[in-house]
Amino acid sequence: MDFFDDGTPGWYALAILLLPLAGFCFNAFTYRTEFTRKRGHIVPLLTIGTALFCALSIFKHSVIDYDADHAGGHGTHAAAAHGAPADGSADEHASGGADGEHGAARAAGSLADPRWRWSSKDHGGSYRLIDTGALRLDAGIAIDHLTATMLVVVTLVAFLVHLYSTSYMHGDKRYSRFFAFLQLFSFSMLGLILTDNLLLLFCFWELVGLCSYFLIGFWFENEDPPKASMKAFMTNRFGDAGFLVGILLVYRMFGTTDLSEIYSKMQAVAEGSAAVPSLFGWETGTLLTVAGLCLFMGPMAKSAQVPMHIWLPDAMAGPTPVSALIHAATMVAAGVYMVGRIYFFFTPDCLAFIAGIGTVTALLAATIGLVHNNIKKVLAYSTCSQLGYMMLSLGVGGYSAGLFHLYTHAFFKACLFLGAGSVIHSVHTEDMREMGGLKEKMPVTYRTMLIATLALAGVPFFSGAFSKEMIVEHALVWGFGANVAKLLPALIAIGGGGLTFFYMMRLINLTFFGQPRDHHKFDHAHESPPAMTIPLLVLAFLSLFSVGWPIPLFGGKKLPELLAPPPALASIALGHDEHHGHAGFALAFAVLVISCAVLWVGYVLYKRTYKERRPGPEVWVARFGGLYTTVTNLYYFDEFYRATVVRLGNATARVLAIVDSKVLDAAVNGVGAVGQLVGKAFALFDRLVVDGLVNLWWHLSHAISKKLRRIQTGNLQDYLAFAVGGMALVTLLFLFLA
Amino acid sequence: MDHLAGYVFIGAAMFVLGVFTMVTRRNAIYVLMGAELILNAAALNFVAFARHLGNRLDGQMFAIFIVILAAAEAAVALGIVLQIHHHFPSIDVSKPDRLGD
Amino acid sequence: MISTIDSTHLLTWITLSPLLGVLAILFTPRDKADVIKTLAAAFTGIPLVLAVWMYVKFDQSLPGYQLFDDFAWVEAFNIRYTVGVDGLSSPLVLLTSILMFFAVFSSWNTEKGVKGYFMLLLLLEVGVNGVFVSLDFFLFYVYWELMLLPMYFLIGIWGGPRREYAAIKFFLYTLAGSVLMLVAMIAMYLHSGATAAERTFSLITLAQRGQDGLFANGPMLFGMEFRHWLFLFLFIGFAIKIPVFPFHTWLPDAHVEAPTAISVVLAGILLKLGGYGLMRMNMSIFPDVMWDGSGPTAWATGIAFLGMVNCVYGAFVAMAQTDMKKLVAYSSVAHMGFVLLGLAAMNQNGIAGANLQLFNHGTSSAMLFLLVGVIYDRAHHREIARFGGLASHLPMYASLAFLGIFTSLGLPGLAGFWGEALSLIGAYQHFPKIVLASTIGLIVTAAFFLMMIRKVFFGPKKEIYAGYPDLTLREWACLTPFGVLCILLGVAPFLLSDWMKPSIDALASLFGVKS
Amino acid sequence: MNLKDYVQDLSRLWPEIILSVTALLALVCDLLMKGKETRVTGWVTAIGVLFTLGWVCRDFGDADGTRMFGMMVNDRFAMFFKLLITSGLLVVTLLSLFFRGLQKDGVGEYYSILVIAAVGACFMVSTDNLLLLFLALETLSISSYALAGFLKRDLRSAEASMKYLVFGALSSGAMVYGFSLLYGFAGSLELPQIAATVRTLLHGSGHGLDAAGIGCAVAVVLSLAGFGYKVAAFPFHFWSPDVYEGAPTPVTTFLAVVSKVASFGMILRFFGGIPHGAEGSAPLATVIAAIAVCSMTFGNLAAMLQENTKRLLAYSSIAHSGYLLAGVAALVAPGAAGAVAGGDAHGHGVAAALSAGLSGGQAVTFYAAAYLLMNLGAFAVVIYLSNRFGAETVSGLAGLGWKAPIACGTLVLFLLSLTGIPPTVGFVGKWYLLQPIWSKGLHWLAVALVLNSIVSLFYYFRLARSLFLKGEAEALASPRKNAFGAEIATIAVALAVGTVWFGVSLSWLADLVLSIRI
Repeated sequence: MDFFDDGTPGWYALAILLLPLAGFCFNAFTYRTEFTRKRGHIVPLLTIGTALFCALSIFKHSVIDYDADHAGGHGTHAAAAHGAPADGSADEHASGGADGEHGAARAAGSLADPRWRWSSKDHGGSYRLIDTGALRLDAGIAIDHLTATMLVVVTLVAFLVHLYSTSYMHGDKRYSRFFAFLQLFSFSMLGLILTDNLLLLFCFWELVGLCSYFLIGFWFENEDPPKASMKAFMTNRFGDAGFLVGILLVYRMFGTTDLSEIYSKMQAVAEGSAAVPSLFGWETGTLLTVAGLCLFMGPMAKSAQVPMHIWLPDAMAGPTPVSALIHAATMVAAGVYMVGRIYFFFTPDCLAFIAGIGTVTALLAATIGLVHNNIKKVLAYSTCSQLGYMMLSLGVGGYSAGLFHLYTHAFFKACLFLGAGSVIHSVHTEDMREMGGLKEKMPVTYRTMLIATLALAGVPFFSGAFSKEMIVEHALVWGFGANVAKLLPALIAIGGGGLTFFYMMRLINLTFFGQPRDHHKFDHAHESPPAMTIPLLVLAFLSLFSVGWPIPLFGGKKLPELLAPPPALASIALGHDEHHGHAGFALAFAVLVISCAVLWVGYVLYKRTYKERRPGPEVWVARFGGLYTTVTNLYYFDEFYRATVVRLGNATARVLAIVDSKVLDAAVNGVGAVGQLVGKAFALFDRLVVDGLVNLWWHLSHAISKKLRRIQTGNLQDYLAFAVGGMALVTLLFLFLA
Repeated sequence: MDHLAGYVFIGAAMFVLGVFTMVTRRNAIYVLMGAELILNAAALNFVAFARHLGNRLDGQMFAIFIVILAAAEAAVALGIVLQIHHHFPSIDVSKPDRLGD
Repeated sequence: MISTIDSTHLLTWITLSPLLGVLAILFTPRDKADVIKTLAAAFTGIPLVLAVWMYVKFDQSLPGYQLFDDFAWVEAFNIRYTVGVDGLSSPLVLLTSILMFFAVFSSWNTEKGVKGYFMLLLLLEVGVNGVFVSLDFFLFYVYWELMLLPMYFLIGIWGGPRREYAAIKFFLYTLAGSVLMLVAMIAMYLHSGATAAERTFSLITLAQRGQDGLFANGPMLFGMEFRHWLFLFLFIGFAIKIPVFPFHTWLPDAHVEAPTAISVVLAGILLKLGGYGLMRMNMSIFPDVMWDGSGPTAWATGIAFLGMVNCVYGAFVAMAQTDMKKLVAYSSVAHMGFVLLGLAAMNQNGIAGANLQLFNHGTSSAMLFLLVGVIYDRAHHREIARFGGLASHLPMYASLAFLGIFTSLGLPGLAGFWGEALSLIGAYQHFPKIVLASTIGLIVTAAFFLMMIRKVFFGPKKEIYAGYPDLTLREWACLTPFGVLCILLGVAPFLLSDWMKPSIDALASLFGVKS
Repeated sequence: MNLKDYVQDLSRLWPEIILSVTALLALVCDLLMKGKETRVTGWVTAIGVLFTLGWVCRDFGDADGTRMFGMMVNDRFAMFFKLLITSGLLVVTLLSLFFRGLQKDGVGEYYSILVIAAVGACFMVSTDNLLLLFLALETLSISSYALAGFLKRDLRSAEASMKYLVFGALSSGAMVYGFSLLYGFAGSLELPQIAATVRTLLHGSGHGLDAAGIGCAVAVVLSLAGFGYKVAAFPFHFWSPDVYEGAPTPVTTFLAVVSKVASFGMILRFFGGIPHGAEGSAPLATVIAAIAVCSMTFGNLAAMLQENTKRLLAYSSIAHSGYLLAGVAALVAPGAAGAVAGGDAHGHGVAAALSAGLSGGQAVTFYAAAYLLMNLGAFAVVIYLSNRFGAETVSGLAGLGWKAPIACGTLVLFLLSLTGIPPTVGFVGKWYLLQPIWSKGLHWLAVALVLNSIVSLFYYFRLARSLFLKGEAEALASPRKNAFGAEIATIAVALAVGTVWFGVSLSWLADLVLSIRI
């Protein structure tokens, strides 16, 4: 088979996938040895480093070289990429005629995906997991530009986080286990990226959730992490249930879960040469929308979109490197990645929903970020907000913009988290009110975090600016000419920039500027060791000299241009094939100006509040007390869940009743309580009714038995009388019958 | 002519009286007499039917054997009644009720 | 019909060799406990080795039964000793042999009535394996009932405080099911031919004649069709074993009171008999009751509905439990709901899912019960609320527990996922709404398991548990194989599904699925 | 009939003759021993019974259905029941030998009465004449009255025998009155003719009964009362719990097993002539089925709370009478034997019916054999436990399983068999019974029967629970010396082997039962 031939990404992809797994196994099986206990980071570092190398090779092979060779345009690539059909040497696990089908489908229509794509199945490289006859699950690897870029981002951040952790987690009693889980996470995340099958994607999806669960709960002796981890898993389980139902719908419609097969089937639907089997009597459009919405439930939970964002801030109970890797750069972005991966599948209605959710998330999370005092939680809400931006972008058709923001965000947010980790490591607190004045003591941390902050806020010439402006452009193009509501995403995207700048500068201010507010902690503060600062520097560099620059490496193109969207098959199938106009230079310039203005407003507000204190933050708080309380209480999401699920009947009254109560336990505990309640009710039912029936029967027969025994009086003449009576009765019965 | 109906009627009456005696009388001797009545009702029937069917021997034989068996039964019964009288100084059949639920 | 007789009588040996063990132990003096235990291990080891050999010998490409052994038993009634396996039964034979072998090891600490205990355990293995290999209804029934008595005593003598109640409850429930099965068996036998010579108990022939519509023209009885009565009686018999709501209440009692090894056998194997019976009897002999030629009938829908109720109800009730073992027991109820869902789907995915679920639940629930047993041996209680921080005290134990729990809650990549996913995928074809409702069960299942993890394994250390030793070698040896199976069958489910596929295709083809 | 024929016929009566001689020998032996050394008498009896048993086995194949003395039939049916009676008698004799209560002097005539009762039983199953049937039945009954009251010093024994006697007098009186009416209707004492008359008069074709029909129905019901009393069927069972409890346990065993089995032989003789081809009597079948269901339900429910083991087994035997009567109902019900009711898809005809399956009579015959085995076994262990531990109540059995595992283990097996769980003969019996019941269309009866077997599990396994589920420490009773534990246990084990053997090795039994035409 040519899977392992030179010049294909096969080997590399496999290495990327399996090396972290091997690292996990090594650490898991040797955890008792002295080496692993003390030097548990060595093997993981090696594997993830190699994976990074492989990812870069694939990136070079697939993106840089390819694009250099095919600078002519997108449309003609497909045939070339698939020019070499699989030869007959495919082993028994190969998907027999599938590639022929693909080829035909691709050549046939104009709806073919014009993007570069490498599928291991075309080269006989697949692993048949299961084959029931109706469902054949071949695990294969599919790489396109999206994937290749994502691989680099994930392996790079993962590598840096591994490196950072050697210092951050130093001395922890479960040191080697931490690395084991990091490795398992890397494996799952990379699998999620590489797989070409929706069901397998779901599998890895759950696996990353599992790793997240264990890593959030890593310090399970403490009170919060177990609760937070359970909350995270359960919230995601809700989303995953929807995801699974979506997969069931997709399978029912297309009879497959293979992404490329789904693509070609959708193609046929778009061309009108095939129909979707109906369900519940719905039309194709409704069915596709419902399926899309179900599928989107997964990303909604995983990417912490309102209203399923509640788990992410709590997840900060995990070690900070974990927050950086999983809850900022990679796993939470998996939702965005997944939406990008099946982008062709979403109908316009579905996309509008995604945009709406993204918008709400972007705004709500940003406002909470304004008031929170926990450094990690501010960053967590910021992550939420940025993920909202990405969803918004995807929803409004900004495919490349959204994914591009994913990449840039991964770097600067990881940098921020690692920087926060560095601060926490140094002052042993997460409360920003106990920090301050650390600028001098921690120069590297301060500088790198500042760069990342500027990138996050979207200050021009930092990476975030590129992606954010593209998002705003797309949102504007989407909203223009339609009703005002459709303009909201654009407005909020713009306004959100100001908010972002404000809360990030507040974070920097509280942490690094001013006078130290806790001298004891301040005195012990120190700059972190190189193992922690080097990742910071690398990530800051990437935030600064972003991939957003048109650099020669990409044949003179910007990265986002390589991430061309697939044809919107669902829209085409529904006859909505409307091409949004492309943002022109003028628009781009206008957006730039407006954004700068908003940023400036944000900066001025920040400066007036915190630098010049006219008025100071206290005044603002006093002035907008109600609003402030609402926001500090995180918009009462947790309470809302508790209230709605706990007391369905008088939900409103309950919400009002707890307005003044402090932040309570997690929503999942609320759900848990309901579950417990229902469970208890059921258990009661079990005991009273189901068992009761049995026991009733038992008691009844006992009672009858007791009664029956009475006729056995012991008195002979009673017996005789009964017998004679019996005779009479039998005679009567006889005569009655005859 | 034969008077079958009459015999059968008398037999039936004896049977019913016998049963009634057995069920209601407490004295063991009366009870046993009730049993005799029942047996004799059957014997009467047999003889009557035998005659009705043409002076058949089998029915008459049956009647004779019933009488013989009644005697045997009475012998055993009296023995048992004596025992009862020994244990419970009475021949009231409803007295012994140690056994029973 | 029966093409070739297996000259080695492999299945007969697998089934009956524990009987030799029973005899051997019978003649061992009561006070030689170690000898008795070794004998028990040896005589459960023999079927295990033979079952592995069966796995090797079994031709996975053939749809029908294989490895026949057959001779006349009662010629007057055409009762035959016919055994044979296909892709549905042979994995379960292997599972039984594995579980039984480890059940002996996990009960190594038994001190009370050792002799009786291991004799009954071996007798139980005869019954279970016998049911799986029987191809004659009469033989099937005999083996089916043979399991009752050992189980009654194993729970009743060696069980927990309420063991007497649990034992008789188990016995009564199962007997109630099986007497109805007996009636159905006799009715089917009498209906299977006009003369005594034509009548048969052969499951192969009955299935053949049933599929040809033999039972479709029976009389109406009390306003319901003959075949529906038969189907109902058989279904109740198997439903009690599975157990299906509302026949499930024997299960938590039996599981909680039974000693660890017996809980393992109960959950790991005995529940499987119900699902297996549904396939072998109800679906194979009465396909037309569940499938009307174009779609599922009300009966199939009813079964799917019961499956959904099992999933949701079982999960919710599990959530309310405070006893670890009871929680695991109710989780079994929830899990077996997927088997029903998959079977009601009557297509390749559904049946494959159900069968995978049968096997995988066998390993994962066995593992969970073993794990509960391990901690019970140390703490002498199973109250979830009283534990905490065990992950710090017993790291090895905790790791294996996590593996078992996550397998059980259907985490992808571990064995439990495939059964659930395929059952749902299969059932979705016919019963989308019911499947939607069952996803609630998925969520709640995760909730109660995580709650258990949080309360038992996480949290601050508790001093009372500080002195507990981690897994002993014996416990480790008992648990690891199941852990390996959980992972192996998670990443390579084809090992099982390929084995079953021809038989599943054959079964699905009765319901309009072309393979 | 000349002398030669007489001698010829007598030669077919060897079992009865040998039994009678044994009874005489037992009396003589007792006289010789001057009332001491009762056990010698017992052993003499046992040898005589064993000899009879051998003779029955020897002659089994020769039974060709010839009539003897114009009153008896020498067929396999009779032989089979004689086999059951004599083997049952043998076990009862041995149990009597080892029973503590009979270990005293002056009980020598016990054995001869026992054997005479068995002689009556043998005649009862082989006659087809009402007169002889009546005589045989009374021989059995009167002997049984004497046996029940045999422990003269025991108050309960006396009470038992009195109740038995008075109840028996009423019932057999009613029966013989019914016989007289039947004689009047049929004009004959021959059972086949009587059966034919009953079939004609009780056709149950839906037009109601004429005057003769009503009379016949009354006659049949009165006869049923007698039979019902003999087999302790509801509502004629009242004597049985009290008598079973009060009588010496071996006598209880005899009454519950041998006497009952023989009575079912008689019932089969009586009703066996009613079905003819596909004809039968539906109302009669329903009446018998009703009695059957009442018996089994009553027996099982009443047994649930019993403390006394013998009483518990008494109620159990009432229930088993119900099961057996269900088979009788299947026998007299119209419809081709073995055919599926209403299932005409395969063209059942009379020819098919003849070759088709098991009849109700055969099923009852087999179940009687099964009943004999398992109930003898159960009583043997009850005697064992009372002998060795003085335990006669359910709670008194607590923990004894650990002290006497073998005997108690066999008891569990017998209980399993009584419940009807494979691999025991009791299961095969139930399965035999259900076949004709179902094929004659009495589906409700079949379901009632199996549901009843679930109820029976309750109380059977109360015994098992007491024996084994209670700890050894809970055993209050300590073993006595000289309790003949080993001897009785050997008997129990032998019966247990039989219970399992006939539960597994079915082929031989199936062929044997199918070769009996009833």
